[in-house]
Amino acid sequence: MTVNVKTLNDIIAPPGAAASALATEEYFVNMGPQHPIAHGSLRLVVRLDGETVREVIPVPGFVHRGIEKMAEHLSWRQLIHLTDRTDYLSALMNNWAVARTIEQAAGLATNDRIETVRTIVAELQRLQSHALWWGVLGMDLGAFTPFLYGFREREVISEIFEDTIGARLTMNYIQPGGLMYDIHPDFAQKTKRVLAYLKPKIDEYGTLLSGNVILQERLRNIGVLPAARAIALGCTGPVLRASGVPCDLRKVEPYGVYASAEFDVPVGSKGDCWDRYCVRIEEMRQSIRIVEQLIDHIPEGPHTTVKFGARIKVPEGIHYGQIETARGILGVTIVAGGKADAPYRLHFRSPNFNNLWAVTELARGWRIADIIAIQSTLDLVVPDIDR
Amino acid sequence: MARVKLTDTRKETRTLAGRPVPVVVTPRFARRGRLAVFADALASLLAGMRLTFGYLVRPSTVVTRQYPENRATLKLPARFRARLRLTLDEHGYQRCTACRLCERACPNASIRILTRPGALSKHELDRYIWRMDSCVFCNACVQSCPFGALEMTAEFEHAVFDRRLLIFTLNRYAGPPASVLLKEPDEAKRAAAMEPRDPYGGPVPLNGTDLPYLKALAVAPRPDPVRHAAAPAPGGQA
Amino acid sequence: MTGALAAFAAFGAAETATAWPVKTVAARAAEALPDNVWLAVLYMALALAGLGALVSGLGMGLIYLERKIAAHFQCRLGPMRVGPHGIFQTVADTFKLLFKEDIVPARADKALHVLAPFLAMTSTVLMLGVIPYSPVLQISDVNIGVLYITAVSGLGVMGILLGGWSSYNKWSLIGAMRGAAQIISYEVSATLALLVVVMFAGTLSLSGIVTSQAEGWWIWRAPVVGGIAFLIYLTASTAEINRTPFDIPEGESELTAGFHTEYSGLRFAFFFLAEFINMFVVAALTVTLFLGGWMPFHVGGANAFNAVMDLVPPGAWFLGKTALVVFVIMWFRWTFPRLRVDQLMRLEWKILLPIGFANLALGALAVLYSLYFFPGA
Amino acid sequence: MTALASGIERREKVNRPAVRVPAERLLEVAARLRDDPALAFDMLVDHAAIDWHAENRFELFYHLFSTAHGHALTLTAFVPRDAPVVPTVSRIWPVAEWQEREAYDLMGILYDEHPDLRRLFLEDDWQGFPLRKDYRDPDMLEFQK
Amino acid sequence: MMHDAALTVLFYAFGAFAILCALAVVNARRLLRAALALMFVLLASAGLYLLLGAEFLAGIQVLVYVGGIVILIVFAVMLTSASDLLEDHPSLGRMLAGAVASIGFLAFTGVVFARLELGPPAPGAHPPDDASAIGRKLLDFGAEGYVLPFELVSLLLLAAVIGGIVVARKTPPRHQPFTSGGDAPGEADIAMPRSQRDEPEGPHA
Amino acid sequence: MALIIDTLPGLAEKIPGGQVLVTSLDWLLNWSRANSLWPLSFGTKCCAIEMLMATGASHQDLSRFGAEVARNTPRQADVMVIAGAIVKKMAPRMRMLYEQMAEPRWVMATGSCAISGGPFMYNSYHIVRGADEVVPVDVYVPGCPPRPEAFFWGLLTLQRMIRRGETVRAPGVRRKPVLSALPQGIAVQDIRAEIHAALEAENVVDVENAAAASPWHGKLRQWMATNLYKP
Repeated sequence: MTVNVKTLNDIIAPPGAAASALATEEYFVNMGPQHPIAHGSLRLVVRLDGETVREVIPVPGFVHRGIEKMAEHLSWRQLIHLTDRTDYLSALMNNWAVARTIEQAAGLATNDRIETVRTIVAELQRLQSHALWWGVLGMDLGAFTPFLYGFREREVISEIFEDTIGARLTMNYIQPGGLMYDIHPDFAQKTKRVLAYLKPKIDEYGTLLSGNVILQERLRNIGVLPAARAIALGCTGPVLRASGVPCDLRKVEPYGVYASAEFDVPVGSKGDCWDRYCVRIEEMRQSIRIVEQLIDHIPEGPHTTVKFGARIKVPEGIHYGQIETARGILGVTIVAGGKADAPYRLHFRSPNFNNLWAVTELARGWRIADIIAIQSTLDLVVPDIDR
Repeated sequence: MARVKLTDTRKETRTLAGRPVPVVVTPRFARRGRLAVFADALASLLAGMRLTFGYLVRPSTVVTRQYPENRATLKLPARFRARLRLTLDEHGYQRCTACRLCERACPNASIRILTRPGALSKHELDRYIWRMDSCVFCNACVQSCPFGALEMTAEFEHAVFDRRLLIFTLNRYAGPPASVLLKEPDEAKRAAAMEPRDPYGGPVPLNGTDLPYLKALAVAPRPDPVRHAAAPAPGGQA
Repeated sequence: MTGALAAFAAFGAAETATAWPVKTVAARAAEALPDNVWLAVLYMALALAGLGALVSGLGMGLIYLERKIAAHFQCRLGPMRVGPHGIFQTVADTFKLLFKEDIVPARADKALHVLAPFLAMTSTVLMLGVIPYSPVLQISDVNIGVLYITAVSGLGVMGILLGGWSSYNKWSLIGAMRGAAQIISYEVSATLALLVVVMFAGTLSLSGIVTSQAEGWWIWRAPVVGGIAFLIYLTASTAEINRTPFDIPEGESELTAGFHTEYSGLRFAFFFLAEFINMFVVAALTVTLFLGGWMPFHVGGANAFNAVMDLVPPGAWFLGKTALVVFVIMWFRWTFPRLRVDQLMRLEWKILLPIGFANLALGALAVLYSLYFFPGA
Repeated sequence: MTALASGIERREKVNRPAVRVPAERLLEVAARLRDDPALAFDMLVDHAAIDWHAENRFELFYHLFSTAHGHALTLTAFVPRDAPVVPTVSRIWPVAEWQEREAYDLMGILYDEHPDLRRLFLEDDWQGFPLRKDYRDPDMLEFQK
Repeated sequence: MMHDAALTVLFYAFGAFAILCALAVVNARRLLRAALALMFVLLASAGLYLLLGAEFLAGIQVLVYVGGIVILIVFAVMLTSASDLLEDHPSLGRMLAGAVASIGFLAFTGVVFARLELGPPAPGAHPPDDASAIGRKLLDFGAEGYVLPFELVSLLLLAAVIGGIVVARKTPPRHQPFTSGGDAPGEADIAMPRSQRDEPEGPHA
Repeated sequence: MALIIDTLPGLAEKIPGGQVLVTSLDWLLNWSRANSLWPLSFGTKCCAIEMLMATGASHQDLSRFGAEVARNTPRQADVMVIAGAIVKKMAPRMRMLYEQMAEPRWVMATGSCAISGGPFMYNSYHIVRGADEVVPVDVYVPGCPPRPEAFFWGLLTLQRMIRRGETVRAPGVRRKPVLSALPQGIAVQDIRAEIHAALEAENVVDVENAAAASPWHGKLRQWMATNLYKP
């Protein structure tokens, strides 16, 4: 039995390929690792025929830091900070995914206040993440102004986080058994103010970008991902929902206080870039709806149920937990050895990792410019892919 | 305005995994005449231009905070984490007892506590070394401290030309904590026990590897690195 | 083919009697030449110096303006820290680029790489020379002005093509090919729109076209035709100067920086400057052709009204109108996303070109049957 | 689960339904899991490997999910450490192609008949598989609490 | 006086530049440089036309030859290959053949020029130099007019354009923007979620 | 332009008043460079959001410094803003980008990851512990990630450095503040008082004045004369 292991060169420059410059119509270009299209640092090797894409070979790993290996050396509490640095745009949701898995495994209980606050900050972050995505999509498609509008909204939400959490990006806020701090006294009031500010802004997005004929033509019918294919490729989150599958963990296996909140799952009908765009815009509205329902009813209680110094005992075994982040299902597999205050093995099922590979299918046959539309609507965060 | 309005959503209930899931189906494009499409296209462009123009002519929409100019009035959130400090009590004595809980809580060894035998106590703080260059500002040290000796402050202006300057000695003096000092009634003895420390004191490392104090932490390369031997070579191994 | 069309447009051209004292610098120099050679030389030197000052001043001014306007579109302030409100920002940028290392990639075609930015710049500067800024401020009034403009703007393409090709970089090459294809395509539409005005004015000379608008600007004097031609010209020339939404040759998110990816320092500055001055040229041409150039807003016969309008000097009219068009082009850029390359081509060949042809035919009919305002003038 | 043939047993200590299959029967079981309409595990949520160094074997786990029924299952299989070869399931779940590449890259699991078995994150000439417990890297600073 | 002297200097300058660039066209080893040199030849001859007072011709020369033909050549060169396209050193036979051909051509031109009588044009035979006169001639139906050749040429060009489109068109475009169609009905069916199917509930995790 | 900078000053200094000319040229050079720092966005990770995007966004507005012209091609960039972790796979690419930048070029390392490897300093097999192992870094902006304001502070620091920096008399020689210029042999503690004072004052060590006021004046002068302005 022989297993053939290849290298990238076998694909790009297979031995024996014609070396003649005049004989080839197709050529390779490198998008990335430092290319404006590569949000972060992803390398796309693109085989082109003129402007038409023949093949896309993603080469990740330019921010591979070995987080899974590092986690094996860190205690249950310490490894939370690593999750901030995978999908940094949904850091709180990542925190929550790991914290929740540890809580489930170790049998730690939380209270309603903790869960409500977690839900609120997670939804705020989803809003923030989508606002940023919207702006970056605009920039990718050549409109710089939406980028700044998107960031303007992000900044407004960041202010809430700065007050309560004390950080803008790498939160480390949701910890096993509780929260790092209790919410800031102004939290509810400020959040309501921000929501009131955001609602008309989302309509503005419609005027500026969504309604724009150029954007619509750049997105409509581009990169169609049928539902069956999306499932087979393991896509989750807005990408899967845009294909028409209402798969949202917040509904399918509700965590936090999502069960008590009333909201709809936005789904698309075709699975093209336009649907992915609309689903995210609609998700922003739904997030606002969720937060509005919860913000006035944060129950009283302590902000943590486990003392910081207390040792968390996770029983031996494989523990899997998952959460719906802004980009899809983040699954955390914890393999506990039983005794040590550290995981024996930690594995992240990152939503971006699976969504990335849809590029290879979606971009084929389109133009260079469409890769950008496709990649932008997949909303990839590269450090989450690389881990 | 355009061929599709984002608010034209349709509510439905679908089932997934045996549960009803209320969904909003996002809008698709309507079939329109060629001329209507053209008119819509123009209208959509104009609508966008109107929006941006509205921002241009309303200076009140400018949200920029002018940082270096607004330094005097800049108010940062109290919880913002940008610099670690050792707190002092009301007498100006440090609270840190050199118990090393923070050192243990730190996920990437950015804190190193050096102790020495003291005159008033068996064991007292010599240097509290904090590596700002590698700190992740996760607040674990502050949370772990049972004495409230640590705090994160929002000072953020620390840009330097040399990385070595990001390694601080946090304690103002080497010596026992307030709890011990206050037991000693003699002022002179107290003062003698407090040897001043400078933030930039001590030789500082460039790379994390050549800091003598930190050597104990870094279990540097094992004697026989098996990296090249044990792994099966990539390519055609059974 | 466009040349033949121009000939067609020139058909029926008549000497336009002008009430305005148009006197170009070249004309003064020619006048002075037999008597006083040095005066002629002085005139030419002044013209050249003026052109140089115009290029640098305009370039820096426009870049500063663009940055400020962009900033305010986006709820921010723009350059603030170099001089009051950052007015010296582009000065700093210019000197920085001047003192920066010029890199020619090792495998580049050195001669062409060096030449390309100058070609791009030359075509722009050549165009500045024939624009009538005011009745007395025009360097040379070529009697085939419109044809000259069309011909010279074609040279700029060579700059882009050679710059992209000589860089030995795939992104540059793709950008250059895109740019050339785009510019050549849109030139057709732009020319078609130009021809409408040439037909109405009955002259190819730019100052002739301006004076032909003494009774009213072509955009409204030639009822629908003028408006459509104006829109086509604005769109097509925005595409010709590679501005968003047509900035495909340097589409930042796709091609890193397009044809000038490998350019640095002074030579990059030339491309950069050429882009902005091109914007001015396009705006100035739009104004000259459709909005009356330096001609105040006149309504044929309404002499009292016209007299009031004449109080504002023609140079100010020209500047004001040009600034407006420049602003509109900037406005486009800071509002719209970028088109895809095939959509761009489709827009040109399937939408603008047919409309342009139909418009030209309509215009011909209008000229033939004098179906425009104040035909007697 | 009991309907499947022998050799398949319950994997204990997993917080969701889990079965262990012999590595050589992996493909057959996987195909059945996907195609059986009552099971219909159409999504491979996650796949990775655990290095049980002390026991000298790797454990591969496959988290499955059925979007039709909403049920989940974890499939695990042991492979010996010195010959970590398993059949690829990338023909059953296309996403496995990349998840397996990751497992190859970091853990050194070799997937038989994998269409494109390459390093994923690390450079092609990287030596060793870093997630293995006995991996040592001379550049790596280690500290253990 | 000054004027004429300046014109003479300019004439020789343009002429010399044209000849130099023409030499560069045949001698350049890179095709693209040759194309560029060709562009300068054409520009220099446009300059000569200007000196002769034929402004319209000069304009058309630049527009058509520089703006059209040269760019076409450059396009063709670039599309053939992205490499730097060095010409081979010609073989001896080719060089000989080239020498014979050019000497023959030179002799022929010499003979032709020797027979011509060069001198100032006759007063009546001056070609029309302003655009409107050219326009009139082009669209003149009379014996002096060129309307037939003009129309023939435009037909020819049209045929060439259509032929070019036919040759260049490879595949029909997949996506038609700016069309009236919405999403075709039934397309959404492809994306019918599997969860929509009525299937018995399975065991839960 | 190499001509202007390399040859001209030598000639100009000889003519009467040449000194003034060269000095004002120095001033112009450094002023224009300091005020026109076009960043090359080298963002790999979270810091990219804060350093390269949030700073440019409306609330912070990098364009106030004239630095919003983010170039995607290294040829046109002046300062490489390294935002995020550098791993072994990226390091050669980063070096290449740095080498493709046109002189004069500066590098800012922002955030713990770029400064030292930060969160991934230990136990990571793929991290490069500090961008300065790959490219020379001029300014370090600590934080994880730093606030956008902290980035501005870093930018101001860099600007101050540039203003005092280059001179046409010695092209290519960068005048850096004392600490960077210190040889490895001199322990920091030896001059910590001076450094401390200077840091308190404006976070920049003024080469001339700080050295002149210190007992280390002679030693430092000598060292600078031998090392810094070496032809």
